[in-house]
This record gives sequence, C-alpha cells and structure tokens, in this order.
Amino acid sequence: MFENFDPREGKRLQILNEDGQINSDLPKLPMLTNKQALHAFKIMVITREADDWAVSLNRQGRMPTYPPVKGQEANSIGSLMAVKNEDWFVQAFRELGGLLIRGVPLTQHYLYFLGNEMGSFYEPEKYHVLPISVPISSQLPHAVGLAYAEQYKGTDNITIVFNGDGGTSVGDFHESLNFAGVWNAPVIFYVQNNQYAISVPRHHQTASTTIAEKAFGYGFEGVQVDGNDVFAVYAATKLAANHARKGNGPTLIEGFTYRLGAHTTADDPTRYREDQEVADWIKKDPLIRLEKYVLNNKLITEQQIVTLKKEAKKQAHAAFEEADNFQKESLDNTFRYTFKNIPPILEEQLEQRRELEGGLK
Amino acid sequence: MFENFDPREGKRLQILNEDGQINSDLPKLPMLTNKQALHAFKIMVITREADDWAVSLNRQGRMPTYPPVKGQEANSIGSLMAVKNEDWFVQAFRELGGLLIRGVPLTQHYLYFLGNEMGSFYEPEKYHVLPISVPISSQLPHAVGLAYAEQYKGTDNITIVFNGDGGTSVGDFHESLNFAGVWNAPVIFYVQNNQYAISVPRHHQTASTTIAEKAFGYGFEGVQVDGNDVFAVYAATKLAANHARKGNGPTLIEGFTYRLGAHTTADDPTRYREDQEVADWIKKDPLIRLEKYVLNNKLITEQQIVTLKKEAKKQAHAAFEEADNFQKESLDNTFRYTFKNIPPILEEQLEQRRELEGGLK
Amino acid sequence: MQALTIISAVNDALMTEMQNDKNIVTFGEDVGVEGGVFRATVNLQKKYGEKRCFDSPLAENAIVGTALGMAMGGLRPVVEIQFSGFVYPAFNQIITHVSRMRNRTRGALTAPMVIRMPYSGGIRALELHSESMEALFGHIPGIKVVIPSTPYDTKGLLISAIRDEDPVIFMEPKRLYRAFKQEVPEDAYTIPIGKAAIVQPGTQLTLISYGSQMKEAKEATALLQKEGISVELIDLRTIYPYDKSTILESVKKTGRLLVVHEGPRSFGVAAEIIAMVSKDAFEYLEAPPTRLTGADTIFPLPSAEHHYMIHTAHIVKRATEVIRYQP
Amino acid sequence: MQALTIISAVNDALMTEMQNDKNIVTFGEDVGVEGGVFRATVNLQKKYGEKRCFDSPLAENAIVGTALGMAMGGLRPVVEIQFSGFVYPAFNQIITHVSRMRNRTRGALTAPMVIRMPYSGGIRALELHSESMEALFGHIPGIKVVIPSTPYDTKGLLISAIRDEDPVIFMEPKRLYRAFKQEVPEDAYTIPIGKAAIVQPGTQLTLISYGSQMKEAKEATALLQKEGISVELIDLRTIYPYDKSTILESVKKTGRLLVVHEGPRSFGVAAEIIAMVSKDAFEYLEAPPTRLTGADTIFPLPSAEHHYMIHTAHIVKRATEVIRYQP
Ligand SMILES: Cc1ncc(C[n+]2csc(CCOP(=O)(O)OP(=O)(O)O)c2C)c(N)n1
Ligand SMILES: Cc1ncc(C[n+]2csc(CCOP(=O)(O)OP(=O)(O)O)c2C)c(N)n1
Ligand SMILES: [Mg+2]
Ligand SMILES: [Mg+2]
Repeated sequence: MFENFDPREGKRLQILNEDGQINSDLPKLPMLTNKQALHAFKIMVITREADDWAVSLNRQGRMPTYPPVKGQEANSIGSLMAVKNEDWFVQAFRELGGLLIRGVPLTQHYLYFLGNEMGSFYEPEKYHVLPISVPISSQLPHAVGLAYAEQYKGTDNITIVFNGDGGTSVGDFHESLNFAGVWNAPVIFYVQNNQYAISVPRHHQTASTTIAEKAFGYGFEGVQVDGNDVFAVYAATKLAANHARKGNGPTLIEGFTYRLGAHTTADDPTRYREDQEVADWIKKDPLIRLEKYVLNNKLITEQQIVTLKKEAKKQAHAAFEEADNFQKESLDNTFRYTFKNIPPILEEQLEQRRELEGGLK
Repeated sequence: MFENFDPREGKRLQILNEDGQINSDLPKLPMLTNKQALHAFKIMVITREADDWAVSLNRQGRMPTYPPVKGQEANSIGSLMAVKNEDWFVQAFRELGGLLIRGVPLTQHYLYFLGNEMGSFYEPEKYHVLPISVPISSQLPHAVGLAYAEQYKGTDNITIVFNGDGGTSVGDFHESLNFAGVWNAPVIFYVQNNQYAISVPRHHQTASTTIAEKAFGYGFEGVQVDGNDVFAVYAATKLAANHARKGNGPTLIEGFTYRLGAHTTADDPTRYREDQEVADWIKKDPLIRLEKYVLNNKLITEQQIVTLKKEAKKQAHAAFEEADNFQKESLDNTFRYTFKNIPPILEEQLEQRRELEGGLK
Repeated sequence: MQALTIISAVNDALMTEMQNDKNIVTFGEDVGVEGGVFRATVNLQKKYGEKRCFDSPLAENAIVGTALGMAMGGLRPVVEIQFSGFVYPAFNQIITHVSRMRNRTRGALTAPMVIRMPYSGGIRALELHSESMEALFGHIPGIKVVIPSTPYDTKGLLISAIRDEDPVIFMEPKRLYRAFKQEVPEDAYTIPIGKAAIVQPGTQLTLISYGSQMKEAKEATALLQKEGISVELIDLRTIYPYDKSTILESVKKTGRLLVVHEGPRSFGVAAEIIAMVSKDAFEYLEAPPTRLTGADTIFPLPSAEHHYMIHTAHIVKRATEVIRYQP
Repeated sequence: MQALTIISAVNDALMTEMQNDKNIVTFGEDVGVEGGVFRATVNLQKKYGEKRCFDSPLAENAIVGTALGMAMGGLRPVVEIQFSGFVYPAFNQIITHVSRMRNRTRGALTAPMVIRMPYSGGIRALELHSESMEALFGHIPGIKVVIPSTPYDTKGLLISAIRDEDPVIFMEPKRLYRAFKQEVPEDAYTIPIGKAAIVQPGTQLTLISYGSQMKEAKEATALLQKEGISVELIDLRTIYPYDKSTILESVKKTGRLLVVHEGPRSFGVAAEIIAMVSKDAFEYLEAPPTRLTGADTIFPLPSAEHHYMIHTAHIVKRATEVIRYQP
C-alpha cells in the first residue's frame, strides 16, 4: 500500500511541510478534513500546554519524574485520529496527545505521573487503552495478543501500539513483529523515532538506514512518515488501519520526529546533544506548522488561538489540581489488587502492616 | 559482496547441483580445491556414520536423547572449512561435521550426548569452540561478545555462530544481529534453515520469504545458499569471513537445507511431515552429490569409498566405546565447578550429600 | 471414571474445559499438529480447530506476552512452555506485566491465564530439561504457583487454574507424567488452589513435599510406618499462596518438620516453609526443622544426575534423624 | 583519603580498576557520553576511550549475553543494568549461561563479569524503579550476589567483584546513593565477598539487614541502645554465598533474631537466613526468629510507597517484641 514511499528507497511520507503548506505532487492519500485538522490543532495545543505545565510542576517539586512529549505530539494525535474508538490503543509513554484524542481526561494522565495507580485505570469498555508500559517495548506482545483476540472474536477492531527508536532494539520488538506477521494480526506498530533513547543517538541503536525497513524482514510493509506532520501520520495510519481491518495484516510505521525537551525531568539533554540540532528541529515543530495551516486555511483566527491557548492552560491547571487532590491510595488498596481475592497469607501480612502503621500514628 | 545473490530477488547461491555438477555461469567465487573437496567428503562420511550410529545406539538404549544431523552436514562442514582455527566457532547443536573439521575428537561429541559434562570441555587454546547451547539462539549474543573481544584485543579472528530456522524467532536473534550491526562486529550468523523447528514448519515461524533477507534490517548483507551444497556454503562463508576480517562487519548466511532424520531420537516426524517431502529431499542429500563430485573428478575410487565408509563406521564405534567408558563425573565434580573456589555454604552441602550417599552404599 | 496418568489428566482437563468455555485457547511450541512434545495437547487442534489450539513461533517471551494480550482482550489462554528450563526468556513478561496487570490498573485489566510447564529431573534429559526452580515464581508477587503430584489433582487443579481470575504458573512433574494411573472423573471438577493435601495423617513427624518428589516422600512414609514411625505427609500442591494453616496445624501436632524438594536449597521453598513455621509454631518445635533438598549446584547432566536426586532412602534417613532428635 | 558517596564510590572503583586492568570494559544503556543516569560511569569514556566504556543498544538480554561472550573471550566486562527492574529480560542469559558456563565446560570457559544495577525503593520513582528482588538471584546456582551499604564497602566489594573469577550480581542501594559520605582510600582495596560485617556488636538481639535497609537498621540499633537494649547489627553484604558462620555465632550469643529487608517476604532472603538458623542454632533460639520485610505485593507507585517501606520505628517495634518475648 506504500509503493510510492518505500523506505528502502530513501522515501519518507510528508504531506504538510515545515511552512504549513500541503506538498503537491502526492498520490491520492487519506486526508484530514478541515474539521479534523482543526480538532488535531486544538488537541495539540492542549497537549503542549499540559506537557509544559507538568514540566514546570516538576521544577516546583509538585510532580515526580515526568517524560515530556513536546515536539512529538503529531505522532499520536494523527494516528489516533485515524482509528476508531473500539480499536485498542497500546501506549508506550509519550502519547499524551493520542490519549486526549481518545477522550481520556487529562487528569488521569497527571494522576499517573503523580504516582497514583488510579492513573492506569482506563475504563475498559470506554477507552480501549492499555496503561503506560515502563519496561521498554514489553507492551508490543500485548498488542499482538489483543489483535489476535479481536480477530478470534470476529470483530473488525484493530490494535495500534507505540514504542520508541530505542525500543526497536529490544527482543520484544522482533518477536512481536514476527508473531504478528505469522498470525497476520490486525495491528499497527508505530515507532516514534525521536532520534534518541535517553542519551543514546539513533545510530548507536541500529545500523539500518531506517526503522521502517525492518518490517520487510517480517513479511509486511513499513513506511517512514514525517512524524511532525499530522497529515502524513494520519494518512499512513489510515491506510494501515484499513489494510489490517480488511484482514491483510500488520504494518510498521516509523514516525520521524524529535523530542524537543528532556528525556524526563531528571535528564539534562545538553550533556549529549548540540544546541544547533535542537534549534533545527524547533523549526520543524509540529505545532508551528499546523498552526500555520489552520491559519492559512482560515479555520481559526489569531485571536481565537490566543484564547484557545489560554483556555488550554487553564484546563491543564485545573486537571492537575484535580489529580493532586485525588484520593491517595490506601494501605488496603496496595494489597487488595494483588489478586482478585486476597489469600490468607497476604491478609495476614496486611494485618501486620496495619498494626505497624497504627502503632506509629 | 553478494550483489548477484540478493535473497530479496529470490536468488539462492548454489554451486554444486543435485547431480554433482558444478553450475556454469556463476561469477567468480571462492572454490574448494580438489584436496579440500576430498577432505569435506571424508568428514561428511564420518559425520554420517557417527550420526547414524548414535541413532541406533539410542534404539539400543545405550544413548540418551540425540539430535541427528543427517542431511545438514554440508552446512557446518563447508563453513568451518572457510574459517581458520583461531576463529571462534559457536555451536547450536547440529554441527557435528563442523566439529570434526575443527579437529574435535568424535568421542567428545558422544560424551556430551551420553550426559557427561566433560563433553563440553573443549580445550580453549586448541579448538576455540563454544559448547552446545540448549536454549535456542541464546548463544548468539556470546558470539557477538566474542567478536567484540577479538576486535578489542586487535586480533583478526572472527566468530561464526549457528542457529536454526526456529531460532530466528527468538529475541536473542534480533538483539544479536542488531548489536553486531551497530558494533560492526566480525561475526557470521549461520542459520541452518532445515524447514522445521521440531514439528513447526518454517512458514509458521516467520512470514518473511527468506531468512537471509532479515539481515538488511540490521544494516548488513544476508545471503541464502543451498545448504546441501558444500561448495556454496564454503564460498559464502569465505566471502563473509574476509569481509568481517577486513573490518566490514557481520553477515547473515541462510543455509537452505533439510533434516532428513527426526528432530531428536524422541521425535516421530511422520506425525508432522509427508513422506513425499522427505523423499524429495533425499534426492538433494549433500553426501550423495558430493560423492558424485569426488567420483566424477576422480578424487577417489568407488572401492576407496567402500573402505572409507567401513573405516568411518569403525571409528564411530571406537569413539563411542571410548566415550562410554569415560570416567563418570563424581559427586565432588557436580559441586566443584559451580564456582572457582567452593564457598563454605556449598562445601557443607557437599559434605551432607557425601554423608547421604555414603549412608546408602 | 477413567484411569489416567498425569499427562493424560492434563490433556483431559484441557479437553473438558475447552468444551465448557470457548474463550479458552492454547498455544505454544509444537502444541498444535504435534500435540506437544509430551502429548499434553494431543487431539485438541483436531477437536477445537486451529484458532483454539496452535503452534506459535519459537519465542517463550512472546508466547507469554501475547497470551497476556489475549487475556486482556477477553480470552483465557493456556500456554505451554515446552520445558520449565525455557521459561526464563518470559520472565520479564511474567514479572513486569502478567503478575501486575490487575494491580497496575486497579482491576480494569486482568490476566486470567495459565502458563503450563513440565519441570523436575531424573529422566536422563539434556541440560535445562531437569530443573526445579519453582521458588523463583513463589517470590514474584501477583502470581499463583501450582504443582500437582497425582492425576486426580492434576485435572482438578488445572481446571481451577484455568477458571482462576488471576495468572497461574502450573508446573507439571514430568518425572511422574506416566509413572502411574489413577481414577479420574470424566466431568469437570476443581480442587482449590491454596489448599495442601494431607496425604497420610500421622503424629510423629510432619513431612512436607510436593510434585515430583511426592513419589519418594510417599515411599519413605510407608517405609517409616513399617518401622512403627507415624509420619504426617503433606502434599503442598500450591507453592503460592501456600497453605499456612494446614502446615501449622500439623507441626503443632507433631512438633517435628522435614521439608523435601528437588530444587536448590538456598532461597528455596523449604526455606520459606521453615521460616514461617519457626516463627508461628516456635513453641511447638521439638527438633530442628530440617530441609532435604537439591544442592545449590547446576543440575548435572544424565550420567551424574543420581548425585543430585533425592532418593527415598535419603528421606528415610533424614526423617529418622529428625524423629530421634533429643535436645 | 577522599569523602565519597556510594555512587561516587562505584565510579571510583571503576576508575581505579580500569586503570589496573586493561581488559575491563564497561557498557550498558547511557553509560558512555552520559556517564550513566546516576552518573556511576561518569568520565570513564573520557578517560579510557570508547572501546572501554560505551553505550549499547537498548536490550538488557544482549547486554548480559554479549558481556558473557566478552568474558569468555578474555575481557572483564562490568555491565550496567539501568534499574534492577529492567534486568528480567536478561534472566535467561543469567540462569542458562552466565551462572553455568564454568560448570558446563568443567572450567574450560568462565564468566568473570559483573552485572551492576541500582535497586531499592523509597525514592518516589516510576513503576519498576523501586523493587528489591535480590532473592531471585540468590536462588540461582552459580552466581554471587553482593549488596553494599556504605561507600567504603562499595568500593572494596566492587573491586572484589571485578577481580572475582565468577560472575557477580552487584546490587546498589539507590536510595543511599547520595545519602551520606564516608572516607574512602584512593587506591584499590578489596573486601571479601561472602563475609558479613558486624556493624555493631551486641548481646540481646541479632539484627540482620543489608543494602538500602541498613540506614533504618542502624537508626533502630541506636534508638534501642538508648533504651538500654544491646543489639548486634549485622550487614549481610553478600546474599550468596552468605556468611553462615558470622550469623550463627551471633545468634548463638544473643538467642534472638530479627531479619529486615525491603524485598517481598515469601521466599525472600529472610526466609533463608531464618531457615538456616532454625536448624543450625535450634537450641540457642530463645524467641521466634522474626522477619520484617516488604509485603508480597507489587511495590506501590510513589503516592503510596510509604505503605510499603520499612521505617526505623517499625524495626524498633519488632525488635522490642523479639527481645521481650517470653516462652
Ligand atoms: C527494559 C527497559 N530498559 C531500560 C529502561 C530505562 N529507559 C526508560 S526510557 C529509555 C529510553 C527509551 O528510548 P526510546 O525507545 O527511543 O523512547 P523515547 O524515550 O525516546 O521516547 C530507557 C533506556 C526501561 N524503561 N526499560
Ligand atoms: C528457548 C528454548 N525453547 C524451546 C526449546 C526446545 N527445543 C529444542 S530444539 C527446538 C526447535 C529448534 O528449531 P530450529 O531452531 O529450527 O533448530 P533445529 O532443531 O531445526 O535444528 C525446540 C523448540 C529450547 N531448546 N530452547
Ligand atoms: Mg527515542
Ligand atoms: Mg529447524
């Protein structure tokens, strides 16, 4: 389906260029409508504000370690817009935009990074989202299993799963793509290649020219898209989703992107990358170019954008306060969810712990 | 280096065809001399006899589970002839022919399958062989590490490591090829694709058309060779070895072959494969075609072959008797090699065990 | 009723439950056409089709990881690890996901799945085909670990494991796979996870074992009985969450404890049982609680495995010492 | 002499030994340019070059597996696992190869290598950044498991680990990485693996702990001392092979034992120590040997981690109970 964009020929799919213009000379591709483009923009604005706010909260000591999404938003926003609500969304950990597209409250995301397990409670019937997976790439097999289950149940739901460029080195990446190929599973592997795994640059991660080309070794297609172009991300995902839904199996999408911020708030990226590199990528910021697009196409006015950003900031602040005031997990809850029913041996430990904590209060 | 044999174009390297004829129209490739071809033949004969003997010993109850090599001999024989003695040879478990090329006594192979740890004692300075690795593909990272060590020490030694088609599904396969690519490590990955992993056919193992093409996803070349053609195996390995030795990094070689016997003596292959398939592959037997070659080229006479086979059988029988009479591992030895020096806690356990065993004698 | 071996009881449990619940799928290496290298899944593919019983590529990590995905997607996977010595590639999935999904998501997603694997030694097998490393699983919060020792228990415990809403590691004593037959009901039945069995009541010594080692434990119990020594033999059956109350009740009665298992001694199952008893039945202990276990060594290749295995006579010897102990 | 934290003692040990032995290489995720996310390997690449200190791709399994290859090839790799919660992908390499190569080959090939990793909780970290699963390693025959608790011990033990001819799992108490400084010699020195330290001699209770939990154990010892209770505090330092004789000598003197650690209780380190003591010092025990450990639960996310952690007051409470115990 991506004949015109074979990564082995050095091709990368870009629709919206850095100037906010739609590239001409492209074959026919699924396109975001104006309404969708505006929605993508709005979600990207709130994602950016929420992300920045988390980083500054961390500096204020009100938020533990947080991994910023800045610069990568188009990847999960564009791709989540290209699938339906019943399709499983398996997160890595930099998909805040996608979560908001899916309708997950921002509060929940904050709650998770505030260190509350309820941040991973995604109402299953409602969101079809898997929680953040901390061990890199270990979520990939889950996606393949979910895809199998949907196929088994005879639904037309597909699964989209994310990981990073670093994550392509992990055995799970290989095994998952391989299983998916053999099972012809309806799954999209979306790699956010943001050029670094913490401090380790992409070329220390793998010697292949692109990540997308790895797909061919598993018997299916891979495509590299400009991950800062929400149109390209949308188009590729839409094609891959249709492909999977029709029973034609998996696809690998490499979103070529950049993490503008630190790996996490505990990281100092100046140790391992050049200012110039960051400056070059800032020009490619997905938000800037989408803003140009919605303005050029008169989907919104400058003034409305100012308001939108102000609103977004407010929303982020409110969501954080809500999360911060959320009920803390109790001692009982730290035991109760180990199993469906607490076995006697654990009940006894809980009792002992209650006694210890009581004894100290 | 394998431009003319790109597996992605459906090409497979064959030099000696099933009729024992050298294919014409081939580009210039490293060729076995007559002397080498005869040596390969002799080793293949003894490998076949030794292997058959192990299988019948198992039926007689004198040999525990044994995995036959029959039909695959050319892979390890041809490739081990293409490297030098100081190059590391990392086994999977069907490389008896290669071991004999390396000069390892047949006795040692039998000893291993008789269940004696001394069967894995390969004098390090002499053989540069790693012991059989039971967990599929877990030996691959060791090969990459060895290759790194040789590079680090500044030698020109390379490493050749084997695994099976089933083994390509394991995460270690991916991680090892990936590390090797990034480190530009002097290593050859040799996959014996014998079409099955126990009962699981190759197409249930991976959806890629060939195994060889997987190499390109790691930034280096892969080639598929007729694994029943000792000339093709030799040529590909020789090219890959030179490539690695010159500092140009790894290569993946897929030997397209077939296991004529059972997976192990505990296996009944009629459960999962057709007689016709086996019959077709018997015609491609690497020994038959090499025998035709050495006869056609008058490197040996029919009579000499009869003698050779008789001698080989004798050798096998003698080697087995030697292995069977080898000193059994003592109680002390089952403890002594856990660490360089036995710690007190283990010394005490040994003492207790001595007492228990003594108490029963 | 039918007389079944342990291995056929595994197959029977799967046959029975797959009939009852169409969300059960079973897969792993060679489980489809081949029916498993030990024949545990034989005829399942024929009966239930390729979507419910099938071969996977060779990758234990992905077998467990995809099974978890299926479980979260509403299926009930029962996967086979060909030998317990090959489960280690799946450790990451087990520890970081399978055992935690319920807790991580506060119950939104769960992992009702079974990971079956043959374990235990003494069958003259290749390296890594003989180990007994159940204690590793016992230490992982969030999973249950079950080990049957009879055909009857095998069927009942496996069905319980499949019906359990939490992940269960189900370790099968391969040395006993075909060692003996026992009457096993044709219908489905369950044996509760977390309950030990008092195989033989007794008064002078509590002898605890499980799985493959139960054969020798039973023999030793019988031999000791002949010598007039009354042993209470307990089959642990569940390694986690283990049955504290049955153990404590027994030790409080006998005052003496011997725990026997194949796996390595240090940080093994016996350590846990003895630590628990030493605390909770401290005043009842009349002799040092004793372990008879495998050594902290690599399980030997076949020609020396007799140096590792625990024989009936060893149990008799240690039991006698514990019983004869006088402060 | 220099005053160092534990994390700088790690760095110092590497600096010192890499100078002494050019076969030492160190690698892992972010250990090169970045110098490790905790800065354990900072300046090593600058000083010793990219061939001796470098980043690897993100794959713990291959990090350990290639390190083993290097070790067999004559190098002395010291690899870093970024957090102990990410070591599980490497379990297969550790159990099926690293721990066995010497035994498998009857000494022809060996695995002199160190696998370093920060462990322990209480630092408000993300999931899987807080666990203490050392008991898993303790149960694997063929590896040594070392956990220091002070800067001085860190340098001495790490150098011992590097010089050891066998593989060592070196777990670093990350909660204490920067907690305090101690005088540490600039030259190389070793502290023997397998020897516990008597941190404070005492007569009424043997209190055993190690690693991250030593801080609270020391505080509790001091508090109890103020109340006139004499505690013998032992820092285990080596989990395997652990120091039986120091433990037994102490318990035989005090008659009372409390073992404290962060990791889960069941099948944990305390179980082993108590099982051993219950057998080998049975007649000396005047009170039930007691465990104070983490629970058999998933380590909570930051906002509830205080429900998991063991505080000084908890130790004081349990210690007092053990001391007050009357049969
Ligand atoms: C198995 C595992 N190893 C190490 C880590 C620590 N770690 C967290 S993020 C990260 C880098 C991930 O890089 P990449 O996959 O490119 O994702 P990115 O952070 O760039 O989005 C590492 C090494 C981890 N979480 N899991
Ligand atoms: C990790 C692991 N899983 C399972 C096994 C059991 N097993 C032994 S050989 C084998 C099949 C291997 O197939 P392949 O790699 O194609 O090699 P072949 O036997 O065909 O030479 C399996 C599944 C094993 N040894 N290791
Ligand atoms: Mg990245
Ligand atoms: Mg094969």
